[in-house]
Amino acid sequence: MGNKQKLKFEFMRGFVAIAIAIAVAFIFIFICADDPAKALNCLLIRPIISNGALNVSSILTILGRMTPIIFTGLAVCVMFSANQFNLAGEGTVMAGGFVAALLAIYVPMAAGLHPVVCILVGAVVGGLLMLIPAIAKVKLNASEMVCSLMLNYVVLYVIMHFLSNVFADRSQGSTQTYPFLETAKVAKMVPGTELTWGFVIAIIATILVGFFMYRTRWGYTIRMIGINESFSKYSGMRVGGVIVLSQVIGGVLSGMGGAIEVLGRYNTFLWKDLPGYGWTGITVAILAKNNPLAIPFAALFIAYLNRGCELMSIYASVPAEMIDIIQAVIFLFFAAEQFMSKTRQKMVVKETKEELAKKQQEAAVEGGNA
Amino acid sequence: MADNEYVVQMKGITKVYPNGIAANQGVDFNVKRGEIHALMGENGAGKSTLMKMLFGLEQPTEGEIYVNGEKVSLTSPTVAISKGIGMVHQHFMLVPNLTVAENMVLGMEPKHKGMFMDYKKAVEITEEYAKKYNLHVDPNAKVRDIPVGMKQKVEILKALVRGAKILILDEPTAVLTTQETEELFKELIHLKEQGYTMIFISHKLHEIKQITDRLTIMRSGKSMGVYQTADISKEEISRLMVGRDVILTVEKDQAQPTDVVLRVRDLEYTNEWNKKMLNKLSFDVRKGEILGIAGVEGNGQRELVDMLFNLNTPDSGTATVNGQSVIGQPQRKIRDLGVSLIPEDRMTFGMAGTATIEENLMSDRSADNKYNNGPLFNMKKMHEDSDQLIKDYKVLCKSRNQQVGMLSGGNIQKVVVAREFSADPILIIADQPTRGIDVGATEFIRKKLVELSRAGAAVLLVSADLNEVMELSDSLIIMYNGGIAAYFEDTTSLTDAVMGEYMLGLKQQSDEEVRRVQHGE
Amino acid sequence: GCGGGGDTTTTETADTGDGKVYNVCNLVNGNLGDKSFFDSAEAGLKELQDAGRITYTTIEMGGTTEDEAKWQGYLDEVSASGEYDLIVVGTFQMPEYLKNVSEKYPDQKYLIYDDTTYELPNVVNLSYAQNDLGYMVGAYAAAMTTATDVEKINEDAVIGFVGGVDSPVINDFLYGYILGAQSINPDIKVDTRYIGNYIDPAKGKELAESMINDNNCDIIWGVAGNAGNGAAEACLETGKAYFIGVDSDQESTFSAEMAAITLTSGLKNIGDSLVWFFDEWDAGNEYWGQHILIGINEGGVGLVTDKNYDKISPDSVKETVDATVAAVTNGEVEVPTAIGDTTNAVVELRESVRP
Amino acid sequence: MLEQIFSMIFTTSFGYSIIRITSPILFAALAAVVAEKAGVTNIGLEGIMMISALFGVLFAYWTSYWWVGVIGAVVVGIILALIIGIFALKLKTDIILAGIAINLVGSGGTIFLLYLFTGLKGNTASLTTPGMLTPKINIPILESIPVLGPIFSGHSILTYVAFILVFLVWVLLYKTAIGLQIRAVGENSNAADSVGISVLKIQYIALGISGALSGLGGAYMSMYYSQSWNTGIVAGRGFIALAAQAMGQGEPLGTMFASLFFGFASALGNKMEGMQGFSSFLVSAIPYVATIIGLILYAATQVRRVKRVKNNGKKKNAEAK
Ligand SMILES: Nc1ncnc2c1ncn2[C@@H]1O[C@H](COP(=O)(O)OP(=O)(O)OP(=O)(O)O)[C@@H](O)[C@H]1O
Ligand SMILES: Nc1ncnc2c1ncn2[C@@H]1O[C@H](COP(=O)(O)OP(=O)(O)OP(=O)(O)O)[C@@H](O)[C@H]1O
Ligand SMILES: [Mg+2]
Ligand SMILES: [Mg+2]
Repeated sequence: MGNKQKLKFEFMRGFVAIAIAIAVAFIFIFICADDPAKALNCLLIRPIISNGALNVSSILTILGRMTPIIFTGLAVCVMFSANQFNLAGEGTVMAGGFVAALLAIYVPMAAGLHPVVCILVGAVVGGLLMLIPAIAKVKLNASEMVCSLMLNYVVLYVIMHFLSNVFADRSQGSTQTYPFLETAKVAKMVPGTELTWGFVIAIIATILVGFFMYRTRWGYTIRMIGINESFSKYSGMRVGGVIVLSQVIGGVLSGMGGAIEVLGRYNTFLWKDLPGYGWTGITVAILAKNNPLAIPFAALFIAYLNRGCELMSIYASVPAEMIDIIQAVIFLFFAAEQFMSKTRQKMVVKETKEELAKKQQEAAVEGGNA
Repeated sequence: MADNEYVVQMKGITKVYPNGIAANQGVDFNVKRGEIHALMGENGAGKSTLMKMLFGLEQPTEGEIYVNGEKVSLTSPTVAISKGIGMVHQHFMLVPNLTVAENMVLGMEPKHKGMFMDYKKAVEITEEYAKKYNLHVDPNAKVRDIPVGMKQKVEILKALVRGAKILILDEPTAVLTTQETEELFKELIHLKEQGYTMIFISHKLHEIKQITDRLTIMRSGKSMGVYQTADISKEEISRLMVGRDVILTVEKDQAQPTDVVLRVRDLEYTNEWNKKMLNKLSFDVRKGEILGIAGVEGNGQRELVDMLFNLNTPDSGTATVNGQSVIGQPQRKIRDLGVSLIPEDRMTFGMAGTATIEENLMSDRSADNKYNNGPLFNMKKMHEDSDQLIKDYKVLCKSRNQQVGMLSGGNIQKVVVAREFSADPILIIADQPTRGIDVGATEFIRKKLVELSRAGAAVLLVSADLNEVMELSDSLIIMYNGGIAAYFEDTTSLTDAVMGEYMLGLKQQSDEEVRRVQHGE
Repeated sequence: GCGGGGDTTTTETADTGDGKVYNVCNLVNGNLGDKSFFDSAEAGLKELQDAGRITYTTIEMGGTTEDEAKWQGYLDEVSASGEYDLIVVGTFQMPEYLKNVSEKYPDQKYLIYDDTTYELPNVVNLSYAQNDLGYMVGAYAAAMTTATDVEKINEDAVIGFVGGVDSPVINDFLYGYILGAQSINPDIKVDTRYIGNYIDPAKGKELAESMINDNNCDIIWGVAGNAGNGAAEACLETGKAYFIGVDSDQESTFSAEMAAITLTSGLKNIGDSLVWFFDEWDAGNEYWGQHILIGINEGGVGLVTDKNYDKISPDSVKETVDATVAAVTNGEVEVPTAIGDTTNAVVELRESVRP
Repeated sequence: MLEQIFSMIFTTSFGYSIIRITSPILFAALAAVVAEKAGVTNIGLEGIMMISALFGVLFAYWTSYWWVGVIGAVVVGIILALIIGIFALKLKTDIILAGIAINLVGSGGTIFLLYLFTGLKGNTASLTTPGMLTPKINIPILESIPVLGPIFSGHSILTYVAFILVFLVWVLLYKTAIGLQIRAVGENSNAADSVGISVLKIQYIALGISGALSGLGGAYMSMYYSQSWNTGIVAGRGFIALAAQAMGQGEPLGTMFASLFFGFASALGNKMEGMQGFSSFLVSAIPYVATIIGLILYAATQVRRVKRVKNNGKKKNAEAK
């Protein structure tokens, strides 16, 4: 299929997938909502348009919510590209956020510099943590998936220990740190909204990762290893090192995402649970088919959906938990490669035949001329 | 409209793959009862595709299939098997961790009490069929431990035990030695006498001439006609296949070998299963010569190549390239010494299937200064060089951005060769460089190999194809049991028969004779 | 419909006298079904709605960290809608978000329960003396654990506490619990263990069983939401201990077997306090900008004293408890709080009384 | 301190506790073993357990028979696994994503489903009656043997099922026709396909078995261990099961030992939680740290073993000379 055709098909397929998911959602909505039409309006339209006008605040909210999952999505994208099923995004987001928070509280710095240092250190911590599953994989062939899954819990409890027993602001009712120094916060792009400059950093990171993966030798090596490790080794690539590198980069990105989220959204560190962005990042990366440049769009999709469900629970009294079911349905259909494969096949056959016929005609003409 | 002369009739078959490749375009294909029918054609001509549809692995986009005069819809291998069709795939369809007997009965397991597997019975069945068809196998051995020849027999038995009367053999001889091939042919004739029908795919013309009755030739997804094998010459077949005359022998002038490039001394290796695979192996390869290594597969050739490229480490011994050791060195360093390798298993080592042709061509040089501006790739230079390579090596493709995995086998090999030969190697290790590749591509690769050696590269050629080693090599080693059985300084007067005796261990040159391969020192 | 718990009954309800029918939004920063404060608040609002005094909508925002990122969004959206006379939120996790919207929407009225962080002009804070509550439960448990006449009670003076997470709110209960127990028996041992979350009853069960089997605990207070129920099961399974519930009267929500080994529950009557609040509002008493501590006197906290408590406890124990309650009520005893206690004295205390 | 730990470990209740903690993980780990043998990574175990735990309780409640509940949980487990199967195998949704989708339904969707079916929020404690819980079994002779009795007798019937299943899964995989096909499909699906085995069917069967096993794990959680269902009840056990499967090299027996190892670490953590001076948070991390260390040590011994086998071979050769 030509690229244009392919795009057309993918577009159609995505559309039908969403339509099916919405149909399923509609069944639930119909059971639950007093006013199904209103609920659907909340889910689909209200996130961007309300009362006939652009819903600016909601749009900014969506953009703000995209920020952390762009980072985790990129992280997963790099790691999965190297065929490393590392699931420690959760832990590294939390660790990056925590360490950045500590710097934001205890180490005074100049205003412009402070968040930068916090974010960078958060990134480094994320990267260092990833060394554990990465090195265990490269040196001992221990499953990085399982190792990273367990690592998440270890990170959670160790942070909880330090948060509760060492860094807690005991004057507060909930377990949280002292407030960040004002200099350390990631500034809002639009005051009074959830949108911070972190979003811009996320977009820059997307472009950088895109360049890294497709325009540098390291990204190239990561991709080749992901496709065929034996081939990469035979070609003289440093396979072990690059496998570690891919996961460290994953850790750096998610650590950075955690730091930006914590310093951008909150005034103190108050996470008492794994933040969930790691898992969402996996979804984002898979929806983006591991293409860094598609990550923001996948993130937008998820954030939009979330916002829609949120509005549905506010205005149409559809329980927010239904979101999980609707999301599950959308993921399942949206990511189904073979979904509508018959239609695709028909399109392909038609096109190929046309092409062949054209060639034959040309050949005939040429033959006639000769 | 039962036409009883034919057991298989495929009419107007068209197959369009999801990637838009029309692998078959209106192909008619008929096989008579009790014949051995050859299916020939270049890589990518559509042979395997046609056969996969006959075995129910793929569905035709258009066309009809009749088996024994009855129109059938072969929706899965199960249906095909029930119609008496069996297929021996070129790439083994065996489960390595199961035993031969388990592989034999897979999918039709004998059971007791309705669900428990009756392993004893499985062994009995295996033995019974092995005896009946005179195809000797060891029922209790794990498939991963048995030699390729036996694997091939297991594959044939697997088809027979399922009641196949029509056997599709997709390049069954590609991995077999001459002796094994002869043995196989005897069996096929034997089967033919018992009334079996066979469809035989091979790229080796003499084999086709030897055992088939009729042949169908395919080119670019279309049938080029059906011929009586006896009535058509090898040259005619080649011409029909590639659409032009092919010179089957490579012209080469006398080698002028100079300094030693690769020096291997006392290499020893014992594998995981405690078998000695390399036994005090010593030899030299000199600049400007092609040293061939012949031998029955499994006599240490693969291990030798693995050691030279550090895909494995020997127990002892040395190997140096221009005086620098390659043992245990990272591949990067080995390549920097000027070593290139055409790997035997190109699917595993030679390419990254879903990457583009360009990305595959650049795999060994992506870090070169030439292709990098600081941290970023110099895309322009990459595009230029890839396009040049694609042109020089006649890789048939739409563009450098096409996925390598979508190319046919021969073109994939050309990509590998283009990369390896363009790295300015001083030593080329070519392991089965033309296996399973059509005549056109074979000719091209052989020519290139000679060209490079005459231009000053040292070439170590490992091949199971006796014609190939004899034709290309300036001098030749025969390996047996991990050691050197014979060394021939000059290959011009060598015959199959003489080599066979050494290959099978019936004869062994004296130490002194063998030591002639160590030049100087 | 099955809308998030509180049916948005927009149907006309009988107007009770001159009172206005308020439209209330109950934002739950977790999920209902905790059998604790969210459910209690919900029950209070339901009661008000049934009485025709309010209409309300409950929105569950979810309690995970990923959900937390959305809480502000919910609050903003609900405040901006301007549909509600009062927006109710709860817990120590909310004040920061509440502060943001209360400043942005100065005309909107808010109520936050179980928090004391800020004083904001359009917000009422309700808080509960859970340390007092802990003190009473502790006194009761300490008195009971040596009442060997009662079945299952051994002579060792050891009681248990299964907490959700080692955090100020939980430790506030614990603080009172230990001090209350010590007021009865200075040598009492208290085995404190935390589950690490509020969702894993199985782990609560394992912890409680270890407390019972290894340290002879015969009374265990479970303060861990759903996960605390695991402790009750451990008491039931071993047959060697009693359970004390928390927040709501768990005895009446349990199955018969579990109820049988539940002595009492420490109540935190958030629902009642909301009813009280509307009573006051209707009566013209407004508390915007104020902190209201709801203690024993106001019926905000208390012990369940009917059912098993009455049946099982010996009279001497009841007398002891009554005396303690009286002492706390009339201010004779002042129970310190773990919330905002920067010295972290509760942890030292906890470690010093381990068996 | 060590003394205190030892005095707690050498009690029968400690042994009993290990077995009880291990059981649900073992169910799920065996589920992972079967799926993985057929070449399917079922990361949705956690979600399947959550959902089947809920329906186990509901079925038991509706019928007031515990065994109907167990069967219900198993059936729901199978259905969910097949949903993963249909999407991952037939429609080619990424298998990890399909698993995540099910986990999503397990964590949030269940709250909604519970409400849809019962009007309850958060948990089912108020539904529980003794007839709904899987019974405990005292094993006649064993019961009266000192030490062994209190450790091994008196567990839920499902606990015994879990350990018996270790054997049954082994029999299934290595002694039956379907097991042979499962292994063949997992190792080389093309080969299986070429002999007329329907790869899809076998993978569905393996996934179905995996769903049934995790359904049992779910039933264990809600119908015995916690005696009711509540939000988040499985609390990561489905993920730990994946670790156990990896640590046990995908073999039933090895996986059982890996699960027991995790059970041991958890039980130890529970004891330490009650001792002076331990941070409750760090104690909670013990089982996970232990799993990582176990995984790494195991991998290290594997690496060494390969080397040793080779060295032995060489030595023998040297001797032969
Ligand atoms: N599964 C597939 N999907 C897409 N394209 C395919 C597939 N299988 C084969 N092709 C393409 O179809 C064409 C015909 O391939 P086929 O395998 O039939 O060739 P062949 O004659 O068997 O060649 P060879 O001699 O190399 O085996 C080739 O261009 C090949 O790339
Ligand atoms: N799924 C696929 N998508 C695209 N191309 C494919 C696919 N499967 C096979 N091909 C290509 O089709 C060609 C023929 O594939 P096939 O599996 O028939 O191998 P084969 O006939 O044994 O090839 P050869 O003769 O070269 O060894 C190969 O070049 C392969 O790369
Ligand atoms: Mg082929
Ligand atoms: Mg006592």
